[in-house]
Amino acid sequence: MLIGTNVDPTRHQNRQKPPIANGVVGIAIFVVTEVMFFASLISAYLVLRSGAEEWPPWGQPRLPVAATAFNTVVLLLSGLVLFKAYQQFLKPDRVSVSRKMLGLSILLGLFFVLFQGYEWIQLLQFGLTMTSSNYGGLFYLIIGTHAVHVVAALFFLLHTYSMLAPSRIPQLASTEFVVSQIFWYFVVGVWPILYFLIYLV
Amino acid sequence: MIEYLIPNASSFGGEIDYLFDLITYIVGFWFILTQAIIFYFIFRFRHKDGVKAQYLSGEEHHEARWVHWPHYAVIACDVIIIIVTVRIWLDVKMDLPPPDDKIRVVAQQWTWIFVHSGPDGKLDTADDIATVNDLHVQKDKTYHFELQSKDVLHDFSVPVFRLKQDAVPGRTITGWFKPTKTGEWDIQCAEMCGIGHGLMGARIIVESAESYSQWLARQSVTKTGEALAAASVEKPSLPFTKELNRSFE
Amino acid sequence: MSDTGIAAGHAAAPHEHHEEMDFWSKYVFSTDHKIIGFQYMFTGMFMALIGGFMAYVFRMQLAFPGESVPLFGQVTSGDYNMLITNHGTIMIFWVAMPVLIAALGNYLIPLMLGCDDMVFPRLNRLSYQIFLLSAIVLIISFIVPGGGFGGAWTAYPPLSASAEYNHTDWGSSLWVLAVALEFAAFLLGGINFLTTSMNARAEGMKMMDIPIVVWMINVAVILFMASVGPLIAGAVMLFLDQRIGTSFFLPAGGGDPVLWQHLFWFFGHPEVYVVLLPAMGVVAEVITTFSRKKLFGYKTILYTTFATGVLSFTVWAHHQFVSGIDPRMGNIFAVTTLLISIPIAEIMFCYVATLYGGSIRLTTPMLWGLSFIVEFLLGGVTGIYLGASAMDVYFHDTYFVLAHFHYTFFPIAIIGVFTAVTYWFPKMFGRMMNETLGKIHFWGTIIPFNCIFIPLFLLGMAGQHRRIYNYNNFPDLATENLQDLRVFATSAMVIMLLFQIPFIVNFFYSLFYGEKAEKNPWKANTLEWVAESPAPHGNFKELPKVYRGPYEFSHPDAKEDYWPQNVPN
Amino acid sequence: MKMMKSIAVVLAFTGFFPSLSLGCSVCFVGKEATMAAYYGTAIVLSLLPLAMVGALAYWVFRRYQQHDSVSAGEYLENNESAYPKQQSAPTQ
Repeated sequence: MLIGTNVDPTRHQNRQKPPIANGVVGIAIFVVTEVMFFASLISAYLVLRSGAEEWPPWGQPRLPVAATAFNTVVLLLSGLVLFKAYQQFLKPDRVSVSRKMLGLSILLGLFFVLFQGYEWIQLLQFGLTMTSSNYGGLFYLIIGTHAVHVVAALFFLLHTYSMLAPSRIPQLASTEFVVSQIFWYFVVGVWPILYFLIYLV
Repeated sequence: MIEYLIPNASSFGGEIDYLFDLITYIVGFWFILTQAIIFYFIFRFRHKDGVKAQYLSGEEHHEARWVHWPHYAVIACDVIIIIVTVRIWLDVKMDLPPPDDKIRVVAQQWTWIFVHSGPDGKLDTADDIATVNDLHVQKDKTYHFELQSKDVLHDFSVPVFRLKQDAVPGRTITGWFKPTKTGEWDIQCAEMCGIGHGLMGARIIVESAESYSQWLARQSVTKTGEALAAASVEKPSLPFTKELNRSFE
Repeated sequence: MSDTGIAAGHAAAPHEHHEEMDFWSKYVFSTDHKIIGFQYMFTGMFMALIGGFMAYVFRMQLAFPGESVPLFGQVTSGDYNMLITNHGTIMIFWVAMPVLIAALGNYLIPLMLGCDDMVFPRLNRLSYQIFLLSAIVLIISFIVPGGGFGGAWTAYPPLSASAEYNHTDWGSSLWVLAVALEFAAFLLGGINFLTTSMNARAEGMKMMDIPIVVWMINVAVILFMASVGPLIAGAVMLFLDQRIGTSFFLPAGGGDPVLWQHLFWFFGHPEVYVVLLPAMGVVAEVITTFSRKKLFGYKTILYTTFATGVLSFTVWAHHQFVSGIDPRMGNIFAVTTLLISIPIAEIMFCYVATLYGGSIRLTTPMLWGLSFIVEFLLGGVTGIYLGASAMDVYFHDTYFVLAHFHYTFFPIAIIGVFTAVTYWFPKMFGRMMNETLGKIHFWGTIIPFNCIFIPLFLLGMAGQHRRIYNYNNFPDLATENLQDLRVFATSAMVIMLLFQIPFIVNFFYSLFYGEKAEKNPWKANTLEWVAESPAPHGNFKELPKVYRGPYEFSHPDAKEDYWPQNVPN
Repeated sequence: MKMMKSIAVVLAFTGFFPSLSLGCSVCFVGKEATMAAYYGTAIVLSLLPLAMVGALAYWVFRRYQQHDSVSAGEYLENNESAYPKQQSAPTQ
C-alpha cells in the first residue's frame, strides 16, 4: 500500500514511539490541503453565483433537494456507524463486531455514491450538463470532486476492512483504521456544507 | 528620479514620482547601511590564525537588541511608506474628480479603439469620433475613461501619465487622468494578450485647446463611422449578463 | 501494516542490502531518500538548462530584434511568448521547487535529523515519478501542433482558457496538466517531509535542536500544503474550460476572469516564500559553519520565519492592484505586503549579526552564501516599491518588476542551489570540489548577474513593459540609449551562461576524480556530517544521539571550535 | 508588532471612508454581490489555512505533552497495544 513502508525509521530502530503515528500525521496534513481545495471550489462557486443574473438560470432543471436530503442522512449515518465501529475495535475481543459495523458503513457509503450516480443520470436527461450553464458546470465539478473523494475513501475503508479479517492480525490495523476514519470523516463532514450551499440556498 | 528617464505629463504623475523618491531614500539608506556592515564584517572578522571566533547566542537581551532596534526602525520606516502610499493611492485610484470630457477605450486583440466624445462632450451621440490607435486629448482637462475589452485581458498603460488599468472583458472600468504637458507618447498594452501583444501599441497626443479643436474639425463623421461601428459595444451596465455577452461575439 | 511491511520488506525485497542491487533498483526505482533527492536535483538541473536556453533566445531577440538567433533561428512573436512563458514556468516550478524543496528536503531532512530514511519511502518514490511525468508532459507541450503555451506563466484567462484566443490548443492544455501533476507530486513529498520531521528525529533531538534549514523547509512545506488547493482547483477549472467547454473563466458564458487571478495568486505568493525559505535555511547553515559562529538568535529567526509564513497568506492580491479589484482591497493588501518586509528584514539582520565576531573563511560555499545575502537585499528592498500600491500603478508589469523578482529568484534558485551543492557535495558524492574552478564560476556568475538586471531596473523605470518581443513597435522605447541597455544586459547574460561551463566541468570532474572527502570536511556540527561520505543506504552505522543544538561553534567549553550534536561531551 | 497591526488596520479603514463620499474609479465595477463574494472568500481563504495549521499545531503540541507525561523514557516494544487507545481522530 501507498502508506506502507519497507524501511520505516520510526519502527525498526530501538527508539521511542512517536506520540502520533506516521499515517495519522500524513493524513492530517493531507486533509488540510483537501479542505483548502474544497474551500476554493466553494469560493469559485460563490463568486460565479453572485455574478449571475438568476440562480439557477432560466430553463435549467432544479436539483432534487428531498432525495438528496435522504442521501445526506445515509452518508451521515455511515460516519456514525464508522465511529461506533472504532469504539468496538478498541474494546478487547470485539474485532469481529467492529468489522461487521465497518462493512455496514462501507455499504452505506457505497449506496450514497450509487444513488448520486442515479441522480446524475436523471439530471443529464433533463438537460443539465457541464456546458449547459455555469450552474451545471459548477454542480458537476464540485459534487463530482466530492464523489471522487468518496470513492477514494471507500477504498481506504475497504483496505482496513480486509486488514481486520480474522486470518490476519487485526491489532496491526490500528493506524490504518484511524487513517481511513479521518479521511472518511472529512468526506462526510464536507458533504453537508456542499448540500447546503449547492442544493438548498 | 523617474523624470530623468521619462517625462511626467499628468496631474498625479508627480505624486507617484515623489513616492518613488521617498521610498528610494528610505530603502536606499537601509540598503547601503546593511551592505556596508556586511562587507565591513567580512573584512574585519576574516580568518586569522590563532584567533578564535566569539561565542554569542543572540538570545540574551543585550545581544538581541542589535537586531531588534534596527528592526523597530524598519517598522517605523514602513509606517511612513504605508501612510504616503495609501494617501497617493486614494488620489490616483479611489478619487474621481469631476470630468471635463469623457473617452471610451475599447481594447481588442490587438488594437486600441478610442471613442472621443466629439464637440458635445458626451459619449454615445452622433458626433462621437472613433480612432484606431490614436488618442487625442487636450492639455489641462480632466478626462474620465471607460475601459472595455472585447476578448481577453488587456491593460491600458500610459507611462508618461503613470497610469495603468487592466481591461476586463465583461466589465466597464472607469478611471481618470489630467494631462499637464503637450506632446506625443506611447500607449502600451501591459497585460499579455496573445500573439500580437508586442504589436499592441498606440499613441497619445496631448494638444493645446486650439490644435485640439483643429484636429476635431478635420474629423468627418463619415470617415470615422466605420471605426465607430467596430467599437460600438453596448454599454455593459450590468456585467455578466448573457445578453451583454452575446454582443461580444 | 508498517510492521508487516518491514517483515515483508526484509523477506521479499533484497534491495535492503545495497551491494546486491542492480543499476535499476539502485538508481531508478530506489526508495532511498538520497537517490530520490539526486533524481530531483538532476531533473531540476536539466530543466534549468532548458530554461536558461530559452532565456538566451529571447534576450538575443530583444537585443537584436528580427535577426536570426544562433542555435534557434528567427524568433516570431508566437515563439517569443512561448519562450517567456515556459522560461518562467520551468524556472519556478521545475527548477526552484524541485531542487530547493524536493531535492534538498529529501537529501537533508533524514540526514540532519539522524534517521535512516523518510517515513514513507514508497510514497516518496511515487512523488518523484509523478514529477518526472509532469516534466515530460511539459516538454511534450513544446512540440505539439500549435506550439507551446504562450500566455505568460500566470496564464490569465480568457487568453489561456480558449484556443480561439491563444491559438495553442494543445500547448495550453498540456501546460495546465503538467502544472497540476507537478503539484500532486510535491503534495506527496510534502506529507513525507513533515511526517519525517515530526516522528523520526534522532533520540534526544528537541524542537530547538533541529537545524534551521530543516525548520525552514518544513515551514515552506506547510505553506505549500495549505496554499496549493486553490491553484489545483483553478487548474482543474481552467482545464475544463479548455477541453470540455465550460465557462468558469470566460465572461461570454457568465464566468469571471478575475476569479482565476485570485486562485492563482493565492498559491502564487506563498510560493515565493516556499522557495525562499529553504534557500535562506541553506545560507544559515553555510554562514555559521564558515564564520565558526553560533547562529545569531536561533529562536528569533525561527519565530520570524513563522511570522513570515502567517503573513504570506494575506498578501496575494498585491499582484492585482491594477487588475480591476476593488481599490479598497488594494489598501489592505498594500499594508500587509509592506508588513511582510519586517520579519524578512529581521532574519537578514540576524544573518549579518552572525558574521560579527566570527572567523570567516571565504570558501566557495561561503562566497555563495554571502552573495545570497548581498544580492537578496536588493531584491528585498525593491519589493517595497511594488508593495506600495500607488507605486505599483506605474511599475506593474514593467521591467522593474521583472528585475525585482529576478533579484529575489536568482539568489533563491541559483545562488541558493549553488550554495547547497558546493557545501554538501562532499557528503553527496564523497569527493571535494575544486576550489579554483569554483571561485572562477562564482565571480563569473555574480558579476554578469548584476550587469544583466541593474540595466533592467532602469528600463523598467523608463516605462518598458514586459512580454513584448520587439520594442521597435513603440517609438518611445526604441531609442538608442534604451537599446544599448538591452544589448548590455544580453551580453552579460551570454557571459553568465558561458561561465556555467566551469561549474559543469568542476561538477563532473570532481564527481569522478576529485580529492576524497573525509566525514566532516567543513568541521560542521549537524548530524549529516556524522555519516560516511558519501552516505550509504541507511545513512548511519548506528543512529546518532543528540546532546545539543546544531550551532555550537567556538563554544568556550568545547575542545575544538566546533562541537557536533552527537558528541556526548 | 501588535501596535503595528492596529495602526495598519486604522490605515486600511481610512482608505474606506473617502471612497464613499468622493466616488471611486474602480470600486463599483461589477455587482455589489460579486464584490461581497470576493471580500468574503478572500477573508475565508486567508484565515482558513492559518486556523487549520494553528489547530493542528496545537493538537500536536497537546499530544506531545500527554505523551511526555505518560511515557518518559519508555520504548516502543512494551506498549504496542496501549498506543491506539490514546488515539483520537482530529475533529474536522
